[in-house]
Amino acid sequence: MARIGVFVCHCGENIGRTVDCHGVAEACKDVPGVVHSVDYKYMCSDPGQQMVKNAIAEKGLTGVVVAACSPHMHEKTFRRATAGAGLNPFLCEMANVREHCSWIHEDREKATVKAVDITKTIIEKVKRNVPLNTIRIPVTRRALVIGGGIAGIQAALDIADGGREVILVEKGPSIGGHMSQLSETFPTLDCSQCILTPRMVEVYQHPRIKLYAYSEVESVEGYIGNFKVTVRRKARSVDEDKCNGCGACTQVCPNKKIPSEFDCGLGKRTAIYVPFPQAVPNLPTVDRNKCLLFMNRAKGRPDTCKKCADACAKGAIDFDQQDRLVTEDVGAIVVATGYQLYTIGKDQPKDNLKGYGEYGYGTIPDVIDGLQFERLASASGPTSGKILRPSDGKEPKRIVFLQCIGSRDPQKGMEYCSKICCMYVAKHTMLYHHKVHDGQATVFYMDIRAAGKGYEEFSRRAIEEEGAQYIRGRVSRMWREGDVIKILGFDTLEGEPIEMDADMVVLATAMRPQPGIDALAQKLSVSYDQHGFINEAHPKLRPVETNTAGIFVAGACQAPRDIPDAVAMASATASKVLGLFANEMLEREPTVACVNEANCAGCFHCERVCAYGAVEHKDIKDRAGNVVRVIAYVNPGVCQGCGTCQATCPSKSVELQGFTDEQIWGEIQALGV
Amino acid sequence: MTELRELARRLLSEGTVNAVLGWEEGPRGARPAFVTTPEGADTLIFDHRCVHNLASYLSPRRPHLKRLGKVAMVLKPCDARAVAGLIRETQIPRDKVVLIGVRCGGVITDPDSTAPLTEATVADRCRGCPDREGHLADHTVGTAGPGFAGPSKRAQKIEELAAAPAEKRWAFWQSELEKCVRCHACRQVCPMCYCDRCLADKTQPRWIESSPHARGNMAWHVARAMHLAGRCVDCGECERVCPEGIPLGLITRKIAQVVSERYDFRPSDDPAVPAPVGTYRMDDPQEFIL
Amino acid sequence: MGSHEHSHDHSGPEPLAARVQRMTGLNPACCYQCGKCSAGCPMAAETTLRPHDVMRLVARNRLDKLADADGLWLCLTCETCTSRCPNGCDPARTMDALREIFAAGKDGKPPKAISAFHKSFLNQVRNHGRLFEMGLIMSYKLGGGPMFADVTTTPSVLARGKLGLAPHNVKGMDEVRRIFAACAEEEAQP
Amino acid sequence: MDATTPAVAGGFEPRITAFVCNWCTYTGADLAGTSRLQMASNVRIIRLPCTGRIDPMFITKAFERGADGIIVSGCHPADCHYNAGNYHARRRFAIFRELMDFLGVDTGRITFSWVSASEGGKWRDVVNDAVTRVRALGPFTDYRKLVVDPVATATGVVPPEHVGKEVPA
Repeated sequence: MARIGVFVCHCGENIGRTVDCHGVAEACKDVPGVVHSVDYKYMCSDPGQQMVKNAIAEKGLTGVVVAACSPHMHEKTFRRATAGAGLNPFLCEMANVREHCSWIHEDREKATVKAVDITKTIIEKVKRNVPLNTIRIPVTRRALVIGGGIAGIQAALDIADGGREVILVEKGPSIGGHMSQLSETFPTLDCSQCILTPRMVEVYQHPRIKLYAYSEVESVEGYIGNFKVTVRRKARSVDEDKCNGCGACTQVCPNKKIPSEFDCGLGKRTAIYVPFPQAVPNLPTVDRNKCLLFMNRAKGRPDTCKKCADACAKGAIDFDQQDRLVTEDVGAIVVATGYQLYTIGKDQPKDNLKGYGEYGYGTIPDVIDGLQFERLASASGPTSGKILRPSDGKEPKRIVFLQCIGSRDPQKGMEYCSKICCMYVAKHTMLYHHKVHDGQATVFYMDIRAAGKGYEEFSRRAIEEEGAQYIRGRVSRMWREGDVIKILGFDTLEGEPIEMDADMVVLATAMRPQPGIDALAQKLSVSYDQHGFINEAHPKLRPVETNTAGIFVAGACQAPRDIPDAVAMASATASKVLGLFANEMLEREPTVACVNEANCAGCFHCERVCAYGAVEHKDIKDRAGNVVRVIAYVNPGVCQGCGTCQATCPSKSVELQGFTDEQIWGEIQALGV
Repeated sequence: MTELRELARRLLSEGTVNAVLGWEEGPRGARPAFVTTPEGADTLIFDHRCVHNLASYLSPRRPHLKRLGKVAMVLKPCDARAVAGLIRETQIPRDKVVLIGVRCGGVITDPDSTAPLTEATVADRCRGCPDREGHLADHTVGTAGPGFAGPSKRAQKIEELAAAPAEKRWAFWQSELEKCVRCHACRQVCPMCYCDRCLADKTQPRWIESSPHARGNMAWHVARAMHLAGRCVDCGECERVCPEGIPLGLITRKIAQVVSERYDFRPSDDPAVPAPVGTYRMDDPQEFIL
Repeated sequence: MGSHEHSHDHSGPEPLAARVQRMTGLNPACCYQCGKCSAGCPMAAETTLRPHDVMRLVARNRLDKLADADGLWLCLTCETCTSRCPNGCDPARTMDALREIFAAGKDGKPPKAISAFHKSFLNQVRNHGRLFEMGLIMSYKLGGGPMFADVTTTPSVLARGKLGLAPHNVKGMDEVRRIFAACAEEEAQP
Repeated sequence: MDATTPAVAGGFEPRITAFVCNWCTYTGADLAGTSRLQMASNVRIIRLPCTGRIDPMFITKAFERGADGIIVSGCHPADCHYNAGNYHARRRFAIFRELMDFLGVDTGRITFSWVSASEGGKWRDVVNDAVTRVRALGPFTDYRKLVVDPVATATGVVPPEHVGKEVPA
């Protein structure tokens, strides 16, 4: 038989003014199972908590109801007090008669009636509470970082410097990400590679970082503290242990006309290649789609070209190398897969994007995107840092930048702002004016969003001191006449259409998450928005956590981010990971689902609705060891306690602890006439 | 029919299966049959009186078949949806059953009827049914009639009810549901109701009062409708077996309409197609939410 | 970093913004079109070009559009715009510079009546060291001002002695002449 | 006065049971409290972790127990603390609502809303709207009348001692 104690708090005047607290305590005395019901001015005070503890000891309470403020306020306080008196803390619940009653009603009579109702529902709930124990799970104190751009590099270094091992997985042949492609960085105009490459080398040399470049995450199993990750190490066709990075192989490769990904198609590379001189690891990779030997093999012809293998003094070229799968145990995962630009070319239909035919991207050679401009401006780029237009290699004297291409455009692109374009366009105009002294840069913009330290000053400098012409308005159409690009726009400040000529046009295209982010997110059971950006657990208060415990997010895979943002997020994930790794075991609230094995029919509706992949299949065997039934099992380490499974279960064979059907039923009964 | 019998005989004599589940002629019309010998295959029939959904025999709640070993089942196109549902919901492994599809042009309502299959006698669920054969089947036999296009009487009744004021609908359903004796035949016959222990039998807490009175009846039929939402294969068995003649098909059909209109979903005979309840789209309509 | 000289187009005439910057020492590119100047301008409701419009047109090298507009000439030079500007743009000084450019006559002319008024006004000051209203009226109307406007009010104004018939020169006419000479000399310099 | 009956000074006061999620609507209702937003006192909140946890059975049971109206409220789309509980609830209750309508229950009695943790004002409006609407619809005696006595149900005559009484065992 339940022995419930009810403690009604006046909260000074806060509750007492509109609720007859003594009356509530008296009314609750008549509820079956209530053996103790009192009111007090401040239940959360030390004497108030002592009242609870004393009553538990003296009256042998089996449950505690504190009618006071919101459980979000003081549930922890009173559960601690309850535990202090030797009663299981989960036998204590709060009835919210302040936020949900005294503060929102003026009529004392009505408020008192409601307070009694509220308290009675919780009394009925607590009668059906059972003791629960905090869940303790062991933690593997190693982290996986997915993505080797600046965010991934920063996260890996911070975690490794914090004393924990890190596996860094990078899809491409080298780490460095988009930042390695940039010329200078806003708002300081320091050289991107100069600040990045030391960090890349640090990653490579760090004793606690294991770098898997040219690798991808194949599958992820497990849960917070206990992930098992399979990584596909794609075949480079080069033996990493033998290669000394001399580069002789790339010199002799006959196929030299392959558009370089690193140079955004503006430069060329060979079929066996190192993407850029500072690549880490400094290993060549054979592009099997472009290598003559592999192209011949695909057609069933014998191997002819082996020039790279012949040139290699170390015998490191291995045309028969296969992909390898390696498995790693980790306790936490940082997702830092970065971004791609809205490509205005032919691959749009796949993504349901309509593209921008009106700008002639892909047909007019001198219409390029922001990253291509970075490569033109970069000293390591295809033009050695000279601004030369792709069509005829001439220096453009009139250059036009279009902002918000694909951004803030729900019709053809993304409704969001890509955040970095205002700044990098301002930077581009400066780089251009520094390099082409008699040139004129013009920018079409909608707003200038320069929110960041030194950002507004930077963009004003581009206009006020460096002479960039800013025209507010979007461009309607561009076409080519001779070697001139005609631009039709509108100057909304002057209220007039504008027709102007340009020698080159740079489109500041929208930032989008990397292709394949959805597949990765599904492997990780983390949610992503309609654009594919990974959802954070809370936009304000948990910005680098995902809703899946133990998985964190950094950089532009979460939303458009610039370098300072990405680095700050990465360091934040590192602090979260190191916090998680501070103890060998981690503790979780026991609000998790639990399957009634006798009743479960094994329909796995629960599995379908579980957003966390917490439901597993469990074999029920007879004495001979034959599987007689397969039923659901909820892994308490993974379950987050939403209870969707229970509402979905047709036979109610899964129960959410702390919110069982019995408890809810009790509450509904209590409200009955 | 010869084709069906020959196939069944072959499967049994070759030992591919230990039993064939189909229909035979019984004293009161067509009835389900378990055939375990090659000779027995000659008793198998299939015609417009074979209304029973045999898929419910595959449900793990009915272990009879399982004890016989591997079985073959004769399958109407509509029954294929039920089998697909059981596969989808992990109740039977696909490789544990051989499916003999029969081409179908509609059935009548009562297996004991001698009436021919006509526009007047055809079961309401067959009106407008586009499926002449089940895609899930391993073998497909027979020939199909053209099917029936005529207007569905249930759909008309649903429209009529929808047009009436809420009090009229309430009165209609109260008068129907008060007849329910809670025999649970609707549950027993339903191929998609396979829980070992039904919610209606649970006592802690008792969401659904078990004795036959208006309140418990309401709760039961609401629960049943919700559990079948997006899962009901419209085999019509619940309504056929109801001893009180409650038009249960109206409820399941109504829910199927809702699911079809809101989520563009029709019960599929492809086990890989997920049911609409248990999945979602971020842009699902939510006009009813403030 | 000081003002960074840009002459982007060597072949064509000097851009207006550069010209204004040379005349005023102010950078028209500093205007970020917040409109606070026009919000405070007492003449904003009367003109088609408000101070921020003028700033924008200077930055965009739109001499043509500025030449057609009345705003420059209706400006009272009260300098509210300048005192309000958050970015130190000084629209009042900019408009002064533009008036100078147009008054010079090469890039378009001020509206006839306004020009006549300005000239008459300055002539009065040049000749008398102060304003001689009757002289101003005569000179303005003969120079192109609206001939018969306000004529009907003249008798009553005269009757109450509000309009002197003869000019009164100030004492320091020599100084006035020297000021005008100095200005003319400065203007003559390239 | 029976403390569990809402005050009935001058007319019918509806009893409304609200099933709300812990993270958005419950917190939004907390915010309404801390902001001292005054609202009708007819609503009793039952806190659940997520709208995904809310079973249609809760609603039928609440009606059986005498509720005149129901509110179900949770996180806006894409805001669910548990990623997708609200999406599952949205489908479940879209169907449930149509079923109720088909069975003749006035859907004005069942309110669904998304109220975020920052929408204290919206919660007040949802509460006041629901109370006004249900007050206009009157007491939900139709459902409460569904009693255990088969004679009463068959004849439609409900013995007064049965009205609103618990089912005898």
